[in-house]
Amino acid sequence: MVAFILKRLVQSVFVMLAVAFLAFSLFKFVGDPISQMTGVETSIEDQERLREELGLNDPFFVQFARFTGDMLQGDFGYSFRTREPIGEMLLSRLPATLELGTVALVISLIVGIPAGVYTALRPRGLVSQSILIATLIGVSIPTFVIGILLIFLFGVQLGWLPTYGRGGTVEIGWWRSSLFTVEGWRSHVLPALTLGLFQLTLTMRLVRAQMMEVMRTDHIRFAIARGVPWRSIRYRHALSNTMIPVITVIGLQFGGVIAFSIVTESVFQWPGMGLLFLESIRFVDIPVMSVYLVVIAFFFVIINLLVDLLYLAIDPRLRVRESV
Amino acid sequence: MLGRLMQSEAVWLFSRSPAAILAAIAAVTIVLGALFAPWIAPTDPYDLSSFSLIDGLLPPVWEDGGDPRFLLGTDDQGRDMFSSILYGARLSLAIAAMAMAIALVLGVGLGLAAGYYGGRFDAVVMRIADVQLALPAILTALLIDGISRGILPRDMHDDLRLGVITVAIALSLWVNFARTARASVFVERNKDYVQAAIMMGQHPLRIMARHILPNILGPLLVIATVDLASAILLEATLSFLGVGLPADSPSLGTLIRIGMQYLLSGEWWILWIPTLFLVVLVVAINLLGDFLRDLFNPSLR
Amino acid sequence: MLEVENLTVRFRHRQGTTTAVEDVSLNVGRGEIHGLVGESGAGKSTIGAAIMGLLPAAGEIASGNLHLDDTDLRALTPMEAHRLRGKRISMIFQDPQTSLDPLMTVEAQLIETIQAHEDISTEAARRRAIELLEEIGIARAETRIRAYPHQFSGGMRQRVVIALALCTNPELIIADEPTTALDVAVQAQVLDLIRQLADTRGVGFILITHDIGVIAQVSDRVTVLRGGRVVEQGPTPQVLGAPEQPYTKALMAAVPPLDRKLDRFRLPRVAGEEEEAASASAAKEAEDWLMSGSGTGLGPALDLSDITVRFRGERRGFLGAREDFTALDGVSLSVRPGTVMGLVGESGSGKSTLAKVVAALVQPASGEMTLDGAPLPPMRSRSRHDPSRRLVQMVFQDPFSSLNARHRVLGILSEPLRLYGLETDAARRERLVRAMLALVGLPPEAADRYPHQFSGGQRQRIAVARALLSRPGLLICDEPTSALDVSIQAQVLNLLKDLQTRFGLTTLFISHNLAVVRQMSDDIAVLKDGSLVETGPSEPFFAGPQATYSQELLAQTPTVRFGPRAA
Amino acid sequence: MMVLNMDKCPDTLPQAAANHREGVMFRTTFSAAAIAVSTTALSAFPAAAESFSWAGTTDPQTMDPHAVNAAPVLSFLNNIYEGLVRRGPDMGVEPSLATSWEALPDGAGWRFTLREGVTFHDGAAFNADDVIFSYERAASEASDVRSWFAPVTEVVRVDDFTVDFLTAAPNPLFPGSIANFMILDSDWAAGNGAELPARDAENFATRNANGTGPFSLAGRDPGIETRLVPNEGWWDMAEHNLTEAVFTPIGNPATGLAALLSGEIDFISPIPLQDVEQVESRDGFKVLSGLETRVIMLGFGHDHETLKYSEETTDANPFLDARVRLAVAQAIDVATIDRVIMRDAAEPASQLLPEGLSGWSAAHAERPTFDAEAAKTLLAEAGYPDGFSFGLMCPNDRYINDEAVCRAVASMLARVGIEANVNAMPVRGYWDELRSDNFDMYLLGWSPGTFDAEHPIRFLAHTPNERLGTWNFGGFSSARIDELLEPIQQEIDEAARQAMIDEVAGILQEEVAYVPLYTEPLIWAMKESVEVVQRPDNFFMLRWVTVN
Repeated sequence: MVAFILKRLVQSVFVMLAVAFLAFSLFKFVGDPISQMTGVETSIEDQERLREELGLNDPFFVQFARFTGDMLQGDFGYSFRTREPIGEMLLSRLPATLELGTVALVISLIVGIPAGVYTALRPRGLVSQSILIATLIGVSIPTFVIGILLIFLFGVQLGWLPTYGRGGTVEIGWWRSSLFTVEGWRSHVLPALTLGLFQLTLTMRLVRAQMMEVMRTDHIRFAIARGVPWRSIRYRHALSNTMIPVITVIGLQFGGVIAFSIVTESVFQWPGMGLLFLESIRFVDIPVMSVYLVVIAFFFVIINLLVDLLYLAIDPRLRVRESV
Repeated sequence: MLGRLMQSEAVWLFSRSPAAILAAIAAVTIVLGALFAPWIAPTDPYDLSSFSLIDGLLPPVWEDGGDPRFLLGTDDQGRDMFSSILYGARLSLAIAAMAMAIALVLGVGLGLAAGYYGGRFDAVVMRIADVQLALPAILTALLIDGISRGILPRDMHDDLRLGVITVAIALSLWVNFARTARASVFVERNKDYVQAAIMMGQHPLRIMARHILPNILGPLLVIATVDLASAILLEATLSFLGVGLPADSPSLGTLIRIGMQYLLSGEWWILWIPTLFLVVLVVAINLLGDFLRDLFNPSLR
Repeated sequence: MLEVENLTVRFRHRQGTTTAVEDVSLNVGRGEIHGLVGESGAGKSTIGAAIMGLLPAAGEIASGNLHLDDTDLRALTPMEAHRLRGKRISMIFQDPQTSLDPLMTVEAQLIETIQAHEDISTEAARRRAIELLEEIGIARAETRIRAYPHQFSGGMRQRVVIALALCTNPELIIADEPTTALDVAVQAQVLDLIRQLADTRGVGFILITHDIGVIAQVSDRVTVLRGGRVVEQGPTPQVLGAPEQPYTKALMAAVPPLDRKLDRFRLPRVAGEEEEAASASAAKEAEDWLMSGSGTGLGPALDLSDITVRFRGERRGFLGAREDFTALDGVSLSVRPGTVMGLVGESGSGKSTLAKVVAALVQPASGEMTLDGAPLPPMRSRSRHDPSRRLVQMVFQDPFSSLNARHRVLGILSEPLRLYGLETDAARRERLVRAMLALVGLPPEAADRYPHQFSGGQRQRIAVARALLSRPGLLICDEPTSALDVSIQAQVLNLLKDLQTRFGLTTLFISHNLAVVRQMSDDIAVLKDGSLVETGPSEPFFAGPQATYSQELLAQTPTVRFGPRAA
Repeated sequence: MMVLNMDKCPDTLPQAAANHREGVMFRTTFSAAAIAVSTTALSAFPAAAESFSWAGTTDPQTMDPHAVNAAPVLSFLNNIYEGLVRRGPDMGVEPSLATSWEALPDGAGWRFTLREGVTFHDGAAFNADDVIFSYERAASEASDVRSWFAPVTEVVRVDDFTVDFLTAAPNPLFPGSIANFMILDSDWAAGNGAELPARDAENFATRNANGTGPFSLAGRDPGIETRLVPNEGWWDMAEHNLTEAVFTPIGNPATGLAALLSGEIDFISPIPLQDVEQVESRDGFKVLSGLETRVIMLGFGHDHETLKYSEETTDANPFLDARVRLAVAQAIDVATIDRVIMRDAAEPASQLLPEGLSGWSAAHAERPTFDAEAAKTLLAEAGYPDGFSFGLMCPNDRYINDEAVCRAVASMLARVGIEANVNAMPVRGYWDELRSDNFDMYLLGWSPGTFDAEHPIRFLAHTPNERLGTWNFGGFSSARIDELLEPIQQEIDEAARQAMIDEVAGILQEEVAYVPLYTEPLIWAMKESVEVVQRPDNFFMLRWVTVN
C-alpha cells in the first residue's frame, strides 16, 4: 500500500509539472502584460525597458525554468497588476474558497446522500420522482442565472440574506474564517447553495444508482434472507457499500467544486481564489493566472491522494491483507 | 437482430415513460426548430439590415406594447427574439454536438487504448486526464483562445471563436468518455471474446474498434447524452464569463448573457424566454439521458 | 415440517406472464435434506425464493399453499415474513465470495443476525457465534471471528455463510447451489457439514443444485424439475438409481461417470426437444475442407518444458521486494500428436494459465515450447502473423462471453477465414461458414443470427466452429462444458470427441471435473499449486492414481453410484 | 459589456501643456448639466456622522500614487494623497498643498508656494523636501506617471516652502496637468524602503499610504475591501460627515446593484443604464446621472492600403475616400442609439471632446445629419453603389454598452449597404489588436485628461510617431494639424489659440477623420440619504459625501 501511495506521489509530481508547463506556456499566448501594466502615455521605450526588466524577452524555456525553480523555492513571484507577492495573495484568498467549497460540499452531502438513499429505496414514489425532476431542472439552469436569481429573491426582495461577500471574518493565524460569525454563516447560504446544487444532484444520483445496485447484490439478499432488520440492511450494509465508489467521485468533485467556484465567486463577489483568477484574466495578470492554475492542480493532486487514503480507511479489503 | 430487440425493448420502455415521451417531444421540437430555423424564423438575425434599432426592446405580443411582427418581442438591437432563439438554439446545439463529438472521438479513442494496453500508456493517459480535470473549462477556453491566436494567422481570428469554444468544451468533456471507455474496456478486455481475438492474432486496432467498441456503446451513449446537456450549459457559462460567442451571432448562452443585463430593468423577455428555452432543452436531453441510463442499466458514474 | 402444495409462480412481463413454477408440491421433514435438481430454467431457485417470500417484484405466487409447520407462509405480512426469515427459514447462496458484507467483520455480521431475532446481550451473542463457528469447523474462532470476510479462503467463507444462516437456529435452510463455486475438496467438506447439521441439529435442508453428483451424495429425497414442473420425486436412491421418467433417465445418462470411459454419451431423445437437423451434405463439405488442409491427418505434437509463470505481486513495505505469485512452476508436458491430454486441478492450480501460455495470452517467465519440434514462441515474441496463430485454437469456458454479442455468427465465423487468408472470396467464406455450422450440428441459417439468440450449448458449438475454421492442429479446450447443463454438456462432449477423432486434432482438454476428463482424454496431467503432480495415460490413472493428491481428488469427487451412503 | 470604467483608463490622464496664464484656473463653461452637484453637498452642515460603504467595479490595484497611471487608482488615492493643486467640483484648479503658483519669467517654468503647517497622516510635517522627493520618485524610470513630467527639466528647492518647476518650453497649462501628482513624505517612503514605486515586486507603499489628504488608510485587503477613516488633522475644513468609509469592488453589475438595493452598500458607480429606472422607482434610492468627459467615436484605418476583413473588397480600402467616411457618419442614427441603447442618457457629439470643455469649437458644433439616402448617394459616388463588407473592432467591457452600440452601428450601416463584421472583444486584448492594425474601423472612447482640446489633438489627430499621435491607431495624418499642435500648446493668447483649435476641428470634420458619436453618461446610484458631488472626470471624492 505504501508502494501504491508512493507511486501516486510520483505520478502527482508529473501531473504538477505538466500543469506548471501548461500554466506557464499557454498564458504566454494570452495578451500582453506590458500594455496592461503601463498607462496610456508611457512611451514605447519605457515599455521595452520594462519588458526587458521582467525577463519577458528571455527565451521561453529560460522563463519556464525560472518559473518552476522559483515556485519550488516557494517564490511564486509578483502580480503584474498589484505587485503583491502571489503566494500571499492566493493564501489570503484560499480560506474563502475552501470554506465556501466545503460548505457547498457539506450541503450537497447532507442533502444529497439522504435524497439518494430515499429515491433509491422508493424509486417509483411520487416524492422520489419529484425530487429527481426538481434537481434535474435545478442543474439545467445555468449556475450564474441561479445565483443571480437567489440574490434577487433572498437578498433584494425578501432581504433575508446578504447578497455579496463573506460577512464578518475572524482571524485564526493567517487563516481568515467567516465560519465563526453569524453574518459569515448568513453570507454562506446563497453562494453555497448555488455552488452545491450541481454537486447535490450529482451526489444524489450517484448514491441512488449505487444504492439500487448494491441492494441487488448477494450479500444484501443474504442479509434479507436471514432477517437482518431493514434499517440495518439499508443504512448499515447497503449504504456503507454504496459509499465506497461514491467517495471517489465526491472526492474528485471537490476539486471540481473549487474550480467551479469561479462562476459562483464572480456572481457573489466572494473574495476567493476564483474571483482573484477572474480578475487576473481581466487584467492579463499572467503570473497570478499561472500560479492559480498550479495551485488548483495541486489541490486536485492532494485530494486524489486523500481519496486513496480514505479508501484505505474504509475498505478493509485494502487495509487488512493477511488471511486467517 | 440485437439492435432490433433493443429497439423494441426501448420502444416498449419508452411508451411507458411519460417523462421520456415529454422530453422527446420537447427535444425534437426544439431540434427541429433549430434545424429549420432559416425557414421557420420570421427574420434572419444575422442579417444586420433585417432589423432596426427603432424596434428595440419591444415586449412579446401578449404584453402591452407588443408588436405583432415580433412574437416574443425584440432585444436591445430590435432583433426578433423568436428568430434569435431559433438561430441561437441552432448554434448552441451545433456547438454542443460538435464538442460532444470531438470529446467522444478523443475520449473514447484514448480510453479504449488506455484500457486495452494498460500499463504505462494507461498511466500517461489517465494522468493527462487528471491534468485536464484540474483545469476549469474557462481556463481551457482561454488557453485555446490564446494558443490559436498565437498560432493561426491574424485574419482567421474572426472565425475562431466558434472553434475555440467548441474545442474548449470538447476538452473539458473528453475525460468523462475516456474514463468510462477505459473502465468498460477493463471489463471487456478480460472477456473471452476479446481474448479469442487476441489469441487469433487480430490487429489491436481492429480488436478495439470492431470488438470492444460496439460492446461499450451503451454507457458511452448515456454519457454522450448527459454531456450534450453539459456542453450546452458550459457554452452558456463561458459566454457569461466572457469567452463565449459574439452577440451578433448569438447562441442561447449568449442570448442569456445579454438578457442578464435586463434582469431588473423590466424587459424580462430578453432574459427569461431564452433561459426557458435553454432549460427546457437541457432538461429534455437530461431526461432522455436518464431514460437511456435505465435502458442500459449500467452502474454509471 | 415444510409443506409445499401445488405451488404455481408466475412472472409478469410485457408480453404477458410466464409460469416459472407450476403445480409443484413437496415436503421437507426435520433433519431431511431434500434435493431440488434440474437444468437451467427448471424453476429450482424460484421455488426457493417463493418459500423465502423473496420473489422478485414481477413474480407472484399464483396458487398453492406454503406451510411451515402451522404457519401459513402466504398469509404473512411483509414484516412478519421478514421476521420469520432467519428465525425459522434461512438461506445459503451460491457464491461465498459475494454473500458476505465485505465491509463488516464476521463478528459484527453474526452478532447482528443473532440479535435481530433474539433479545440477547452482545457478549452472549458473541459467545454463541464463536461456538457456532467452532462447531462448523473453524478453528481458533475466538480470534478469527474478528476478521473480515475477504481474509477467509473460499471454503472457510462458505462455512461462515452457513454459520450465519444457522446462528438463529432456523428449522429450514434453503441452500441454493451452495457448492457450485467451490473446489471438490471443499465441496466435499461443505456437503459433509450440511449432512452433519441435518443429522445432529435436525435442520431441514432444501438443496438446490444442477449437480446430480451432489444430490446423490447427500440428499435424502430428491425432486427432479423440468420447465417448472415436477418430473419425478422420491427417495434419492430410488429416483436417481432407478429413474422411471424418460427425462430423468436421459439426465442420468448424460452424467459423465467417473468409474468408466464411455465412447459416446447415449442421449435418448426426450419428447419435446428438437434436435437441430444438420444437413449431411453441408457438413461433408466442411469436413472435406478441413481434411484438405491438414496433410498428415494428425495434429502436431506439443511439448512444453519447464514452463514457469509469475504474476507481479505488490511491493511489501517501503523498499521490500515484490511478492510475486508463481502461477506455474517448471511444468513440463508433452501432448502426443492427435491425442487428448486432460489437464485437471483445482482452481488456482494453474491449468488455465498453462492453456493461456500455449495460446500466447500469458507470458511465461521461462520455459520452452515446441509444436511438432518447431519452437513455439511465447506471447511477447509470437508475432501476429506467426503460423501458430492459426494452428493453435481455443474453446473458452464461458460461451456467453467468448462470442462477441454485437456481431452476427457469420461475421464471427468468417473472421478466421479472412484473417488467416484461408478463403479470400466472401461468398465462399459464407458458404464454408454455413457448412461448418452444419458440421457442429447447427442449421446453416444460424449464421444470420446473433449469439444471444442461442442457448449455451449452441454457442459452444459456434465457438468450436470458429476454432475449426482456422484449420487448427492444436485445440485447447478450457473448461468447455463447465458452464453448461449436464445434458448439453454431454452433447458438446460428444461433438468434441467426434471432431477430435475425425480430424486427428491434438487437444489440450482442461477441466476441474475428473469425470468429464476421463471421458475425453488419452493422457492426463494433474496440477496442484502450479506444479505438475502426476502425468500419464488416462485409464491407468483413473484405475490407480499414484500421487496422494490425485487419490484424494478422485475420492472427493461426488459420484452417482448407489450403494450404502458414505457419510 | 456591462462592465465600465473598470480598469485603467488609458485614455484619460493628463500631461502638461497648454497656454493659460497664471492664476486662471480651469476656466471652462463646462455645462452645468454635466456637473451634478447635489443640492446639499456643499452647503449642508455636517450632520450626524456616519459610516459609509461604497462599491465600484474595480479595486485600485495599488496604494502607491506613482506606480500606476490608472483612473481607479488615481481616483481613489485622491482621497488619501494630495497634490500641489486639486480640482474642485466644477473641475476648476484650486490650491491644495500649494497655496499659490506663478509663472517664472520667459516661460522658464512655474513657482509653487507651499502650504505651511500641513502634516502627513503619521504626523510628519510637509515641506519642500517632500515635493522634491515626490517629483524625483514620480519622474523616475520606475514610475508610471513620469510622462507628466516630460516637459520638466529640473525642480529647484527655493526654500522650505517654495519650489520651482523648470520647463524646457513655456507651458501655460502645467499646474492643471499635475493635479494628480500626489505628494509623499520623503522620510516615510525612505524609511520603509519605498523610495521608488514598485515595479515588479511590491513595496511598503503598495499597501500602505501616508498622505496629507482628508482620509487616511485604515485597512487594506486588496480586491476585497479598503477601509478609510477621516484625517482629523486635515488642513482644510471637512465637508463630509463620515466616520469611516469602506470600499468594496464588485465586478458583476447585477451583484453590485443587488448589494445597493438590499441596503448593504450606500453607493455604487456605475450601474447599468437599463437599471436606472428600476433604482429610481424604489423608495430610498436615487440615481445621479451626468455626462462624463468621454466621447465615443469611430476610427478608420487611414493608412491601410486595403481592407483587412472584407469578404469581397480585398484590393482597396474604401475608407480612404472621405465620401465613404462621411457616408458612415450620415448613416448612423445617433439619436436612436441614445434612446434605445443609452436610454437617453448620452449626448450626441460632434468633436473629439465634449461640448463645454476648454477649446471646444463652437464653430463646428453640428454633427452630420442622419440621412441614409444621402449616405447611399455618397457611397455610389465613391464607387460603392452596392456597398462592401469590412471589420469593425469593438471592446465589449470597456465603455457603457459598447458592444451593443457597435452592433447597432453595424445594423445601421447595413441599411445603407455596407456590412460591418463586428468583432467585439474584452479590453484586455483590444489595444493590442488596434496597435497591430487589426481593424478596418474601430470604436474608441476618449476623455481628455487635461480637459482641453489640445489633448485629443496630441493623441488622436497628430500623425503617429514615437511621442505624438500614440493613440491615432488609424494613422490619420494632416500636415496642417501636425504643424498647429506646437503653437496650440504654447500660445498664451486665448483667441489665437481657439482659432487654431477651430481650424483643427474643421479639418477633422471636413476629413471625417473620426466619427464622434456621443458623450458617455455617468451614472451613479445611491441611497436617498447620501449626498455626493459628481465630478465629470468620474472621480469619487469622499470629502464631499454626506450621509443623512
